[in-house]
Amino acid sequence: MDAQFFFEVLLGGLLSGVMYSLVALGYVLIYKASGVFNFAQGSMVFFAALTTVGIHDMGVSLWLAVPLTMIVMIALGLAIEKFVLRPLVAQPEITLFMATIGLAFFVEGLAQAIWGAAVHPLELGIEDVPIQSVMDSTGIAISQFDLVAAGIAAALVTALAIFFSKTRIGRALRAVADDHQAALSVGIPLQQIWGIVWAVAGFVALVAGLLWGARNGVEFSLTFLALKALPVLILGGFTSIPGAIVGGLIIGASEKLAEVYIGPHVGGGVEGWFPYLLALLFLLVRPEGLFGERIIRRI
Amino acid sequence: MFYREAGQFKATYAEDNRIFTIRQDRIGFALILAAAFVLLPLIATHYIFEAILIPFLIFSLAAIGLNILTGYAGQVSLGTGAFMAVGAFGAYNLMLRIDGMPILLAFILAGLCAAAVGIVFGLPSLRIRGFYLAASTLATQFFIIWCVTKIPWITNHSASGVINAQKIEILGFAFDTPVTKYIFVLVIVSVMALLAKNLVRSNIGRSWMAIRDMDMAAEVIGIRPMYAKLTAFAVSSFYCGVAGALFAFAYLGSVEPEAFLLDLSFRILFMVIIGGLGSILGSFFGAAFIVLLPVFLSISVSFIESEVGHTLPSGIGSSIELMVFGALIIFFLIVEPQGLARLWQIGKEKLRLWPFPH
Amino acid sequence: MSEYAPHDTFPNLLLHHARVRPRHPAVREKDLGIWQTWTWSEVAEEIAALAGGLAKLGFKRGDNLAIVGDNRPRLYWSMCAAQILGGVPVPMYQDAVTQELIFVLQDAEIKFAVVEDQEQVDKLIEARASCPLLSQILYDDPRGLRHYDEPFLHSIDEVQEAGRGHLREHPDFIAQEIAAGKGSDIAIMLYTSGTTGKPKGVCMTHAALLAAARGSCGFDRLDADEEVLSYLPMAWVGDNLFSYAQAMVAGFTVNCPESGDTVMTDLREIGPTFYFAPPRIFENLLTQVMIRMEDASALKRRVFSYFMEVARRCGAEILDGKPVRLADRLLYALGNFLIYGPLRNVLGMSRVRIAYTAGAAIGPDLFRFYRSIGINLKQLYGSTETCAYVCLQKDREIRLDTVGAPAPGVEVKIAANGEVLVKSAAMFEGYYKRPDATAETIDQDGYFHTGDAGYFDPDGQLKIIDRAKDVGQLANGALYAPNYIENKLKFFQYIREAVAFGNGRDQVCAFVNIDMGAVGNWAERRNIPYSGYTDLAQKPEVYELVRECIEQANAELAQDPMLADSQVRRFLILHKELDPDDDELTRTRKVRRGFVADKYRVLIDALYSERRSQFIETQVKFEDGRSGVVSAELAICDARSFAPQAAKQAA
Amino acid sequence: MRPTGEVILDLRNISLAFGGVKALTDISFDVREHEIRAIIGPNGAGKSSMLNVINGVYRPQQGEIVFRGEHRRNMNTYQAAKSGIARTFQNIALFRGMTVLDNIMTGRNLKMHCNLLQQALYWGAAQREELEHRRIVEEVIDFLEIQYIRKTPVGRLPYGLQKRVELGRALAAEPSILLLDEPMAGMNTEEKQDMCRFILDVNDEFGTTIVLIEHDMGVVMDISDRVVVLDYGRKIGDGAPADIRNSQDVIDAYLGVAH
Repeated sequence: MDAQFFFEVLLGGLLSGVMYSLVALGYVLIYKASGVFNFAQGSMVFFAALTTVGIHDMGVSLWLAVPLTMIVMIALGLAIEKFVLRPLVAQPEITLFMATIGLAFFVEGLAQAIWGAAVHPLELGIEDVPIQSVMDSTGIAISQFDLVAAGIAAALVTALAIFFSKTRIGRALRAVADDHQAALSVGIPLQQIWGIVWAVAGFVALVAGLLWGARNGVEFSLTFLALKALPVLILGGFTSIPGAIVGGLIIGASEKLAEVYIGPHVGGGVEGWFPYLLALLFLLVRPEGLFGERIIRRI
Repeated sequence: MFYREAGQFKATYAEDNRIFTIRQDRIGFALILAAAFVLLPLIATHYIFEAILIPFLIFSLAAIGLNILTGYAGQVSLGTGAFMAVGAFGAYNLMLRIDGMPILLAFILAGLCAAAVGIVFGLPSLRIRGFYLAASTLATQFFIIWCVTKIPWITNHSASGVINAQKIEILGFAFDTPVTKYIFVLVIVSVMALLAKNLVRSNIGRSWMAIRDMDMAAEVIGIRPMYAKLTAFAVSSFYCGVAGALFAFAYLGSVEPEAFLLDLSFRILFMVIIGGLGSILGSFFGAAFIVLLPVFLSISVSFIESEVGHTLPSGIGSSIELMVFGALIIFFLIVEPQGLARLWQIGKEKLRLWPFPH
Repeated sequence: MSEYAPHDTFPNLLLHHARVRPRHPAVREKDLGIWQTWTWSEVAEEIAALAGGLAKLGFKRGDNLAIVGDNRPRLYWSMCAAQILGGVPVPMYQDAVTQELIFVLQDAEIKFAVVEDQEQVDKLIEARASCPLLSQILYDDPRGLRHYDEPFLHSIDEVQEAGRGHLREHPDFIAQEIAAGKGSDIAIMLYTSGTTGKPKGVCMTHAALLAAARGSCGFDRLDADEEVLSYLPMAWVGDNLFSYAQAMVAGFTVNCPESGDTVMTDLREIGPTFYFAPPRIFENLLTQVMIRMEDASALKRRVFSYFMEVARRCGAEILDGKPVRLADRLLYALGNFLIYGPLRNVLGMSRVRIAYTAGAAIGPDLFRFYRSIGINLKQLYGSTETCAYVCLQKDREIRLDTVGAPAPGVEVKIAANGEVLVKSAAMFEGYYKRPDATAETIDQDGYFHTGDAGYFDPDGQLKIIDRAKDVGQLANGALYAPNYIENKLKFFQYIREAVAFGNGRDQVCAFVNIDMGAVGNWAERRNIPYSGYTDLAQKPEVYELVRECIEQANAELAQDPMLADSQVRRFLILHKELDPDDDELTRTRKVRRGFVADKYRVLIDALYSERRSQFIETQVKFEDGRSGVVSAELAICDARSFAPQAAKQAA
Repeated sequence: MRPTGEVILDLRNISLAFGGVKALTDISFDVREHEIRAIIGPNGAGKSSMLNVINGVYRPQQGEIVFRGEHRRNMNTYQAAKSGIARTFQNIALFRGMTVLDNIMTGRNLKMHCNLLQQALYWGAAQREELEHRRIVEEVIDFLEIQYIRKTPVGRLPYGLQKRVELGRALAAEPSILLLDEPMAGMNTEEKQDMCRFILDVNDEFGTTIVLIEHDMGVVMDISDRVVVLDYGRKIGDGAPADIRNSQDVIDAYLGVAH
């Protein structure tokens, strides 16, 4: 196991970690703005990817399919907010959590009902081929696709970070996240804000769907992405964007390393539960994650 | 309307403490038992036993288990499938490796194994709550299923991971026909449901509910959170374990680890939500609902197809089922967070107040 | 078991039941969440201990024992304990103020008193100033009495413990005392509510009470398995007959409710088989039913009114066993399953075999309503002096406007002035220390003058129309029976109380008290805003509503030739509810006609003048003892009257 | 009033802080057996924090607690409950998913000893135990005059009744010390009189020592034996109600003299 192979696995893990953090980002957005842990984010990614492919297959060019899907995703986001969240506004967190599980099933069913259940290849025009120049100099095979994906993810994250901290809507979002009633009392239009938040989450899902779909095909397993994002959120904390990024990277890297180094001794498949074990150990030490606020319970 | 409560006064605390304090309820329950033990075995067809009644009873048992943990003790868990797997493979190995092992003892021991696993994986609940706990139970789910698939000893070195559950035999009498299997499952589920009902209405049940409602106040009046939470995990896992064993022995016959994946945990969680959190009766309602829904859907889909003339695309059935499942979960959480059990209770209250308005 | 033990005194009957049915429940009381039960053998032991304790405290034969409080097992037991020692229990109204208690305590020379709780103890301590004889007070509920260290105050538990010690020393003490008692001893003394002057103590012997109880038990075939809820004041003769005397004769179970305000839920829990209540309670129940049904869903209301119509058509007839069309009988059976059965169940009367109403006249509609939904309600006429009943209605021969034929062993005749005279074995011995009053009411050949006016109708059933002394004549000589008119008005759910005037005048006028509950609900349904009783009473719409009721009553009066002239011509609605605390009603809510006439003289004059309204201001005593003033401008309104038809066949 | 015994709870130099916020600084006072000890002070003076220190919910940074002769750095909630300390909370901490009867029955849990299997079988030992404790709870219900809401879910009750049920749950544990955190807050005069009567009856009939946080000076003056006054986390007064009433510091604290 020479160093070069280690680096290659590490880099591969980090890059796939980027994909995880992209999905985790969708969760953080919804949780930050509405206090709802949206379990259905995974199936929204699947729905976005499937819709894009579906429209693309109907002969529409990719550049047109993406905006169209964007509109569909925004509509979906608004509908979810109106029919699911608004009636459940006063319910405890756990009820909302279970509602999003139901939502996940519904969106999956919807996606399959419209576009059928077959696996669809998605071609983004970016080859999944190691970059020649890097290969020659360091001998490490980094696929061009991963690099581009990481670039897009980084761009998206910085855009969101700016959006959250600097713009007026961003500040309103953070206010709503802290306390719905207080935000309402100062006149922040709660329903409108939630609409925006779900639309943005839809956009993030779309990007994640495209990238993820392009890499290993748009098919049902995408919905399990949500399960991959959970340990990321636990590590990074539910309410911080940087946390989602760092968490994603750690999980991505550790998962690949565990698979490569520990996997063979115990018959492989470690990838399934190792991230959880890592997150669990971390949780017992610091229950609110890397960047989350410390929870003080007053009686 | 049917209730004649006048004259049913309670002269001792024992009378006031019964599960059914009103005679009409007792009569109703007796009728249900008679129907289950006598009427159904006579008139139900093999299909109804195999496809509806037996799975309904087994899922009810698992739902009772999860209801004790999530409904009564307030600890969200997505690991039900894993605990059922422990029960199923535990019973299989016990029967396989210890000859002459009575089937019932095997089930109990398998249940205890599941309980032990439940306690171990319940330890995080002492420090974390809500989503975080749900996430840790997800870890349980993946980890245990991974163990079962990867450790050959558990599946007796079967290449495909599939095991064939032994025949159910007690004192020489084989339970192999649908009717006898149904009776076997019915007896086990009824007894365990009664034990669960006794648990939730005595001190331990109140301790669970106290921890669920306000754990700080519970701690202050002397309820030890660790004891309460771990007993909840233990009892819940015991019930899921036995349900898993029944799942393998009395329902599927041959079973593989893939039967106990996360999807099963979700199905049982749906049963508990739709049926009614914090209600033993709700668990039965939820199980019946989730078992009967696909049957009902397939009938209505085929009915629509016969009406419309041409058949819908093949995969449509399962995706419609998914959509209906998801929509129903959301519907119930909005309309009646306490599920079918609450609707049943309101209906009963209306009948007791008849003809006055509720 | 229709024949009953022939013993001559209540203590003997107590020993009889303790011997014959030792484990049969005799008394139950709802306490600490369940019905605590005492069997006949346990009750006998408790009573013996109490008797021993009382004797130890110096209670001698012939002493009177005052009993004040709600229906509590231990208060019933102290009655029997006193009777064992040859004493006379004197139950009093628990909601009487101290002044009213003092009169009875002095009149009956009370030395011993058994009371329920701190509230009654305080009243008696206050009364002791003017009742030097009162030397021992026993209390049942110790709550709040821990710091009372008065020497004369004892808890019943202590007295019973002392009694058990006494009995250990004198094992045959109880047997001797009971043997000393005989049928002719006075068993109980009840003070009449005194509509006419000061209350008088009615003395009843064991023999009289037992004769009455055996008569009524036999008449209705009551046996040891009956369940009775005793919630009416112990000082009322009805409670003593139904809950004490009949229980001693038949050996059935008496159930005491948890407290005054849980009577309705306790009624439903016990589901008595034998039930008795004054008409006021049946009225309130019916009003409650109607109000709650108005809130029900449209469908339920339609089903309810449809089957109520069926019941009105044939319910009473089916209950009386009269022939009814098969279609109706089937419909009624369906109605029984859908509406009447559940309704009886919700009212707690599913198991009622026999229900009596007594103490005042009951409206025909009210009477018919209960019979039509399958409750075997019967009317009872009697008074304290005749040990509660004179006439009884036989099953299947129930007429709505009569009180039934004279009971077995009771002779009834009508005096010249229409007054009803009664003679029976169950009659009272006389008024305590009031031979003059006794002579006034029992004439030489032993007939008791009831003070009520009435007449026998063709098939021998007695019809009571009014108090004898109130019966008067209009200016044109026609019969004027105020109570009869007032009862007709009170049978409407919206009118709670009515006072008629017309003796010696040319036309009849009336005061009306509206029923806050029913009229309030009626007003809310038509969203008529009102701030309180006085404001609601003066609303023109409410006057309109009362006028319609009065005109309907006038129409019925017009059909009875003897009473056609006394239709109500003018009326006003009083600005306050007539209240016993203001002395306008007796404890059992009967109008004190004389008092009301003086107090509201100005209103009566206004009625008989041409005035359209009249200002009035009256002193009012509020619940917490403070007194204030209520005043209003009362409108006066005319009511249509009808030409007297020929003697139309009564409905 | 029952004569007060010797000191059973002695709090010495207790200091408590959350991060930078100093809740209590160097507070010492004692509580005698059978006494009604009132703790008063303006809002935010640290009264509730003091109560939470006594029954182990908060762990003070400095100071010592001497309870029945045992010297401890801090109490833990389970030990406190086991050794007879029961309490009510400022904003009601009832179990909303249960009826009044079940809520009060939870107060009996330390006295119920059947194991899991016995409770599952329920027949025999567990049932006997359940009925025996039900009877004791019924006496508490009778004492607090809440028989008519025995089977109502707690969530549906008005504020005043919920306070009474919470007192019932504490009494069901038959405590030797009862900590009451503003039992009469938000009550009308009639409800206040009832609550005072209950507190006095408990103290008088069962000899329970009562530590009472209360704002209503009338109540404090009427029913308490001794009063501790806290202000900004410091003790500024300790003694009989009469001398507390006219001590200048207390008046300043309440009337808000600048610090």
